[in-house]
Amino acid sequence: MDYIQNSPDDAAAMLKAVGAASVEDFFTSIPKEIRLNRPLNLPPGMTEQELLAHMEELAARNRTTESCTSFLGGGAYSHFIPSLVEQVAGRGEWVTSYTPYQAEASQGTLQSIFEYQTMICELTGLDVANASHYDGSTALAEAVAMALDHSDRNRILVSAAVNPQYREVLRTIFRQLGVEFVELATFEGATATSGLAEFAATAAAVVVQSPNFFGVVEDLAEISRAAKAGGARTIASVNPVSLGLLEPPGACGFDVAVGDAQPFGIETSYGGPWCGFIAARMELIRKMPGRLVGQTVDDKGRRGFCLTLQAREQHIRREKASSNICTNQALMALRATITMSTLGREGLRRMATLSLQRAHELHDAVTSVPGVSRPHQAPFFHEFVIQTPVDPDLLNERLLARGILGGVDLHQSYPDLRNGVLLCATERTSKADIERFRAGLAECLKDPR
Amino acid sequence: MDYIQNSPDDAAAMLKAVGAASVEDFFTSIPKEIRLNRPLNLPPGMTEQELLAHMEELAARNRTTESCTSFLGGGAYSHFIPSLVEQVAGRGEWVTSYTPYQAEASQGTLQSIFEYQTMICELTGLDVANASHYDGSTALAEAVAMALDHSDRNRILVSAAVNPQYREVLRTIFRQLGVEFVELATFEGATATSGLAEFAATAAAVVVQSPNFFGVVEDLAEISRAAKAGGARTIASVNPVSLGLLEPPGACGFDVAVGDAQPFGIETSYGGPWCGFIAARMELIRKMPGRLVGQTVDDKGRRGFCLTLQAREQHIRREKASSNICTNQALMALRATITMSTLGREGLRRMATLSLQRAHELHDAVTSVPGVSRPHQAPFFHEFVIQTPVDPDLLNERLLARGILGGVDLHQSYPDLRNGVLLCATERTSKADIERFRAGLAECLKDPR
Amino acid sequence: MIVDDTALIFEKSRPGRRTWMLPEPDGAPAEKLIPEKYLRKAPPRLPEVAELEVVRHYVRLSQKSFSIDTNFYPLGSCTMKYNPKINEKIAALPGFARIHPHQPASEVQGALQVMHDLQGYLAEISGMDAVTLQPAAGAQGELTGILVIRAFHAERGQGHRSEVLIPDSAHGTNPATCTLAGYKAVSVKSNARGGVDLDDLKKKLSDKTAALMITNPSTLGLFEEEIVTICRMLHEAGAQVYMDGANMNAIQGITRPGDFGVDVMHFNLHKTFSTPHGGGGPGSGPVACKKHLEPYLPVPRVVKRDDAYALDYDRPKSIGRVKAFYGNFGMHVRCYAYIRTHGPDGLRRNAENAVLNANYLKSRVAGRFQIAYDRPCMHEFVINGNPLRKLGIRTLDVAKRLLDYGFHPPTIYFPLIVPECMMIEPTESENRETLDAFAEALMKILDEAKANPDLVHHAPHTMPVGRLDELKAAREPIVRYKPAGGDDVVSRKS
Amino acid sequence: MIVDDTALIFEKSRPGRRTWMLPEPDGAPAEKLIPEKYLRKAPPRLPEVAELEVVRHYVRLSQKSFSIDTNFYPLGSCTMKYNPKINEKIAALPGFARIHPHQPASEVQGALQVMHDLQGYLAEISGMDAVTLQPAAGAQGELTGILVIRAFHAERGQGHRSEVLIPDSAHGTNPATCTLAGYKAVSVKSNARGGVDLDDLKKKLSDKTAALMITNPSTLGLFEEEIVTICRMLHEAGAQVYMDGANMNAIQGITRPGDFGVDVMHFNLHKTFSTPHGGGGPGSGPVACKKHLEPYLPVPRVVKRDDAYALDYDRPKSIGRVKAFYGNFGMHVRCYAYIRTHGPDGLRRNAENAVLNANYLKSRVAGRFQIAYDRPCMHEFVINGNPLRKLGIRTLDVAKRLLDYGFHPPTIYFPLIVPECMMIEPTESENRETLDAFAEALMKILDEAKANPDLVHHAPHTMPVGRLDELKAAREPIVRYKPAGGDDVVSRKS
Ligand SMILES: Cc1ncc(COP(=O)(O)O)c(C=O)c1O
Ligand SMILES: Cc1ncc(COP(=O)(O)O)c(C=O)c1O
Repeated sequence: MDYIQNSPDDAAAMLKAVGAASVEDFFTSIPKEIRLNRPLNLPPGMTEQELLAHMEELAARNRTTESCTSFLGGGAYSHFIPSLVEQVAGRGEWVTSYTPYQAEASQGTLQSIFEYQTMICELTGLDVANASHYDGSTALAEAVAMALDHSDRNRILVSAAVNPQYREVLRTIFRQLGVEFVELATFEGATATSGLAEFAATAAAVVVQSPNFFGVVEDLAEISRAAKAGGARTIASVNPVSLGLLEPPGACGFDVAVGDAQPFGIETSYGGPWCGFIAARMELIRKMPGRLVGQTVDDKGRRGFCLTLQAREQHIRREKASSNICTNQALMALRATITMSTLGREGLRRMATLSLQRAHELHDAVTSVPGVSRPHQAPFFHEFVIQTPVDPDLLNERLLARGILGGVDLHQSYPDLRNGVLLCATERTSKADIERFRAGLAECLKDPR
Repeated sequence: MDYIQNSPDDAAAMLKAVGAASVEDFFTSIPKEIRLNRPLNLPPGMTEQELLAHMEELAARNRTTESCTSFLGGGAYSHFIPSLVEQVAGRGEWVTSYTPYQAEASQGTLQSIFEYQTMICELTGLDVANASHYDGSTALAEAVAMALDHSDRNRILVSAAVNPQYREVLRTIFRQLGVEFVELATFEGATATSGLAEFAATAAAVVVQSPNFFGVVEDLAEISRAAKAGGARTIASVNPVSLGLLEPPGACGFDVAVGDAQPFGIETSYGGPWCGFIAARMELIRKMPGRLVGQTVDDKGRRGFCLTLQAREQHIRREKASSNICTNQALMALRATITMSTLGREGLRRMATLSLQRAHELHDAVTSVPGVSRPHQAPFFHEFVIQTPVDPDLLNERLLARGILGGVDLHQSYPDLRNGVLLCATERTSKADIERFRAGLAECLKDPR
Repeated sequence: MIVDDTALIFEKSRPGRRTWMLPEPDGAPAEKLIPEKYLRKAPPRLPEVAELEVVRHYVRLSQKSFSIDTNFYPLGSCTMKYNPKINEKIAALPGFARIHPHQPASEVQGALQVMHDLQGYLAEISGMDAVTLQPAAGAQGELTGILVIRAFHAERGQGHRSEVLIPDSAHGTNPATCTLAGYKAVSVKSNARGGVDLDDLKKKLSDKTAALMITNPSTLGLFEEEIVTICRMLHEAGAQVYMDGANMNAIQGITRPGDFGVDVMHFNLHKTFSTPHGGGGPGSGPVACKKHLEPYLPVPRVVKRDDAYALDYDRPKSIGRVKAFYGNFGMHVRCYAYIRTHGPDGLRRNAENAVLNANYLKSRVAGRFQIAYDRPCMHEFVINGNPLRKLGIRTLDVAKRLLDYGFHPPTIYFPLIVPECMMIEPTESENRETLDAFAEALMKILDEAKANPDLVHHAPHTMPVGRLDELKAAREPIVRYKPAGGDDVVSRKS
Repeated sequence: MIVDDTALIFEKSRPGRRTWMLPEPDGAPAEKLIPEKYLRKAPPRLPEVAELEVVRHYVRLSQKSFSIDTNFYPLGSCTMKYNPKINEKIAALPGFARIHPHQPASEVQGALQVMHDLQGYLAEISGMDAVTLQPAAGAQGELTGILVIRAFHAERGQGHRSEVLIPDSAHGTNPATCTLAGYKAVSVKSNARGGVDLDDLKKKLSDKTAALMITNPSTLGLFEEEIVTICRMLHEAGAQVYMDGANMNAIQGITRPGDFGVDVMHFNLHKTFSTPHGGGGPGSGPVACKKHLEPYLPVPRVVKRDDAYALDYDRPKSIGRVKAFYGNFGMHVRCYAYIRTHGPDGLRRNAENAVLNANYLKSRVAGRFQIAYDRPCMHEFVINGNPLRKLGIRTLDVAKRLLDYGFHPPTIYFPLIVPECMMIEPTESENRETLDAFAEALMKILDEAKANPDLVHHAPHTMPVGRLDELKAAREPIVRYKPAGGDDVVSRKS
């Protein structure tokens, strides 16, 4: 099967028009000896009816978070998605266009990105946001690159409570450039700030996450003060939903905020595609990676939008560019934009508050179960860590048998948190879910092996 | 909850602008004594999140035809729906517009209907088709009204093999007008044609269905000859998928063809909304009910489309109109149009042929089961009747226990066909489905009580 | 765009182009299964196009239509309100979309519950006792209701009643319905306030009267102040009162037809309850009636028995089916969802805000346009366009010029009793700025009519086509595409 | 339309307007759960609008963008082919969309199977031994591949290799990637035929060379005739060959990078395999490599063990993660579906028809435009726009004027080595009539340049806006909306 429009007759007529005997004539520049002289070894093609059946069968081999009660978070969040998002963002014009290089024919895309940039600025309390990045982890790496670019220091302080996967990405991306990452310890689940100022005096940037990987709300203002005292840039990785309630990094003095807009209308989709965001103070605008949309006027003085400051980007700067990003995650940014528009101020407040409340109710329910303990006492948003006497793998298996997807197993990333599990609740978590979990957990913990 | 845009502040400002103290001022024409002085007794409102959960719960209380193996037909058919249909026909411009009264601002809708009308003409072999009707049953009633309008006879001959529900609708709609319906008997499942010519000499129209309710292909050419000999109009209710293979009513000499385009991209949706169609010879164009789209030119001579011959319709003719239809089923016609465009000639041939083949394979499998007999020998399309020693209700219950939705129970409509069941197959029926049914049926028939 | 793409899908067809939806049939050839004489000689000339062509064709076409999603659409009497996207999603859930109408009731309890409960909600909203969801649209609801009245009279030996009275402001479906139901439609005059002229009513009312068919609020956007009296008069004459409920949006939660004397009525779910209009349909036209008419409602009825929902066919007095199966179920689902999300308060707010928006808009334009009936309106109001003639323009010109401003025009030339009528219904889901912009456009057009009449006469100027020649379309009807040079008569005379 | 609706969603915001998505929080107030000092002083100024406003705003905006669904979009190097609607439907199935990346492998076997099998298909198509799906786009694939090469050299004591050679026709991501990977990008000249200048290559090749990064077919739309020799030269010098696979659409099923000497490459699923471009993304940039490089691929790897699919983290030599989780999974699903529906024959036909369409279009315009390299092209060809200057116009003018004809312009001013370049890639999914119409528009613009140069200089004339002042945008950057009069600096300096 294929989606080729021309029929064999069309092709014949076109070949004739070109004066070619067959398509082979066009491939003469490919030496004979490297031609593939057999069909690719792939399964035979399928019609749409067959394909759909096959894919539905594969999809059915996955257990959806809807078909059970899930308390998974740890960087991917199941929030309510307004129905209009799919229908409006799914329109062909959005889905099948590319980067708005020809601004006059892409005002729709450009204006929507301009709105997205504004919303990210509003959430983070910063001045400029780019048009999107791959995801939160790579956005963080770009933020670090911005800081390094701005500094002659080569050390980055990273809180141990930053998402472990994000930290892995930093290591991968900066290892060969000789960047040194130093881990900041935590106390009661929050990044320890004592001595930070001195430490920061040798660092290009301080990187924290808030709410951090343990769900704990960091004292961004305090961290910022200390970092600034040491002359280091400050970078916060943030959960955008939490910014409906929490003081934004910009207001706390941070230079750069990054994160993933996935919670806004983007399916968890086994980890992607999502929507990394990067926002910064105005003075860093020329260090921003990726597309930026700016406002301008047309030849009649009417407002219009176009890609701007492209001199930052790889297609102009080439080897001097500080980022190599080209394709970003625009459609996901659109989903986030439409979701934020739909929620509006009141809706975001509700989403953030309900997530906060359910998580605390979950906390109270869970900690009432004998055997459950809490390693951290710092305030948290919608995630928190518990420890139990049972190995998380085993615990999750037992919960699964009860239709419950338990929390994220922390034993790999935080072996010190023995049998640590990260639990999450959102506005989609019901009180009944919480009770089901409490009861299930109690049963699962009866037998500690 | 509501979808009101204005805020209470907006409303206050507007009231002020109008000079009203409150909205009560606008309702003074409603006498106090008939005001409802309590809230409506309805369940309280729900936010979108709550509503979705509630509706998903209700939906889950229905067993879908996909979650089991279904052999149900009898006027509603589960065919393959190309994926693009939903996405393209679901666009807001199509969904949220109304009848294209202002042609210049509705060329999209109008052109799509013009294309639909053309496709219906192509399928039926007739000259003119309207923009859609409620469903197949009401389309048939309109066809009868057209024939009555054209004749001074008051009798309509209707084959006993016309969908029983359609015949019930005819009775409801014409009873008070003194129209007499006479049933034409069947032989081997096909409408008996002997003596039809004499009979037809007293009738305004002869109404048959092909493939008829037993799935049997009628000899339309022969019926047409006989009816014409008697001076009666001929009306055929047809399954549009079958017209990918079967000689169309127009080519067989029929005056009017009606049916339901539901098999083309329209979900069975518990019986509606679907898409009735009506096609006729050109001479009947001024008797056609409902909207008709015609081609014309604009003030610069460019082709354009508009509603036409509106003098036929109720909003102009009022009590002299022969139909009262206003709102039709345009969006469903659009789905059918896009589906027919997507299938194209080759796709329709495949759909029709596969349905035919699977039905005959099902026939062969089923009739191999001891106890199963066939009342009819005439050729059939994708449905056929079987009889078994078991009461259909009981049989279906047993089949259901095996995940099978058996056929349509005929005992109400055709008590003579003792324990008769109508089975259907389409291109969605797999060979495995057929074997599962055969095996299941054999088990269910073991115990004849 | 310079290259306007107006080709029909048929004109884009090329032999051999195709999509790949279904596998090649692998069973016995059709000739083996069906006698040759029944087989088609030539295939229907469906287009031969690839998938991208289909998508591009219909996506581009879609962009050529105004819609609520893209434009203010104050089409009077049609209640073009916001159609919630969630309802589209819900109706497409497999549990609602992929169920077969012949499935046993036990397997579709969710569907039956939706229908059953919706019947109850509509009964409560209308103050009636029983509801059928079967009619596919308002007009079919009308026929159903009038047939019910007919059956009622027939059973009570009142078969001689042969006339239905209809105010002259009524929608065309009302008189057309009466004829279909075998009744004579008798027109009743409106009075100067836009209400029913009681004297004329008295004159027309007789023992031949089967019913009054009244639209309330009326198509003039007015609530019938004498409705209680009118209903009493009809009942005293042994007749029934049918209400066309097209305009329920204005009064839901505020007053109930059942409480002011109506015996039977229809709803338009595609108006009051926002099921989308779909470019012309589908709609849904449930009928609600008082207890004495219930026995005559179409079968099957959706009932609840011992906690299970069922279809009841055992109604010997029923008029019978008006449609195959159970109505436009997909619309019932959307309506159910709409009512559930609103609750009693939301529905009432809808009425209040629809009426507020209409009165606000009316007051915005009242200075420059002649309001046909200058008193507080309900959900819509009508303009008498006669004075426009002095400016050398007509209502049609205003309508066409509005398109250039990005607004769908109001309903025009209806109701018939108001000359050059414009019937404007903003609905509750539009905001103040939109109403202001629309009012300004209307007034600007008056200025244009003076300053540059041609601009208005030849409008629209910014649509994909200019003003269309509707006369030509009717005089030389071309109602289907015929391939150039091709054999264009497919049907043959026998 | 006269009233052009260009307001931002923020400008449509009014205090108190809202939607009703979530219930009122009913638990403890936030102040009780979070210390006051952490709570926001003022809420983020998201818009306050009702649902219809959101829908209308974004639906209307959407209509202001060209797309494959609405327009021919021959953007060179981007492979703007038809994006099958079924793949959107499939990716949205709850079984693919509503799964959480922390779910245990046992609960997502279907997802892992899709990824595992897709890895295999891509390996077969490229002639490589191993594939990672983790990179989110082509550029990230490049970085991944170059880091893999770096790790390989490092392990073999070749850490001194510090340069990557890159032909001068390369995409900007190539040199940018090298810098990020800690390498020096060294440019290699192209020869007169558009291929790599072997003499220059020899000159630049040394024991400092870590790799050659070559795009084949190149951004000039040409297959590198000397690719076998080139790869041999690199290998003999101890270096690796990285291939930018952006242009795989031309050669899938025809020749395989692994068979002509490439060690590691990336795919752009959003090009060759039609995952939609989404207005700029998301994409997906899997990396395929030969056996000797496999140990260095990012973790986790998707593997199959005893009939079960699993994530393997135990790869001690791995460069580590390049992204959280496993890549843009939703794109993997679409790509998998695309490959499965095509099968081997379909993919090959794609290549053949993409190349046929490009050569046909090239021949249609060759008489009037200067084709930069006049030999059979692959999936795209480039025009040297220098001669346009004689007509007083530039490539930019042609591009803008094409918009008026309803065509998205080609890629312009890239590759850099062709002056005033236009890079035209029609893809296999466009038909002949479209190619003809596009060719005619191009030629007509040349005529217009003579007859009416202003028309071309000031194009476009039919878009929602006229030609935009991009200079102004860069000089006075306004990159976010600020409410008029409002407190426009949200962030405070500490
Ligand atoms: C007042 C009135 N009555 C009846 C109808 C007919 O309803 P439907 O179009 O649903 O058949 C309409 C429709 O426009 C109407 O406005
Ligand atoms: C030749 C070439 N290489 C690399 C890239 C970068 O790929 P991506 O945009 O997916 O990051 C592109 C994208 O346009 C390209 O055309």
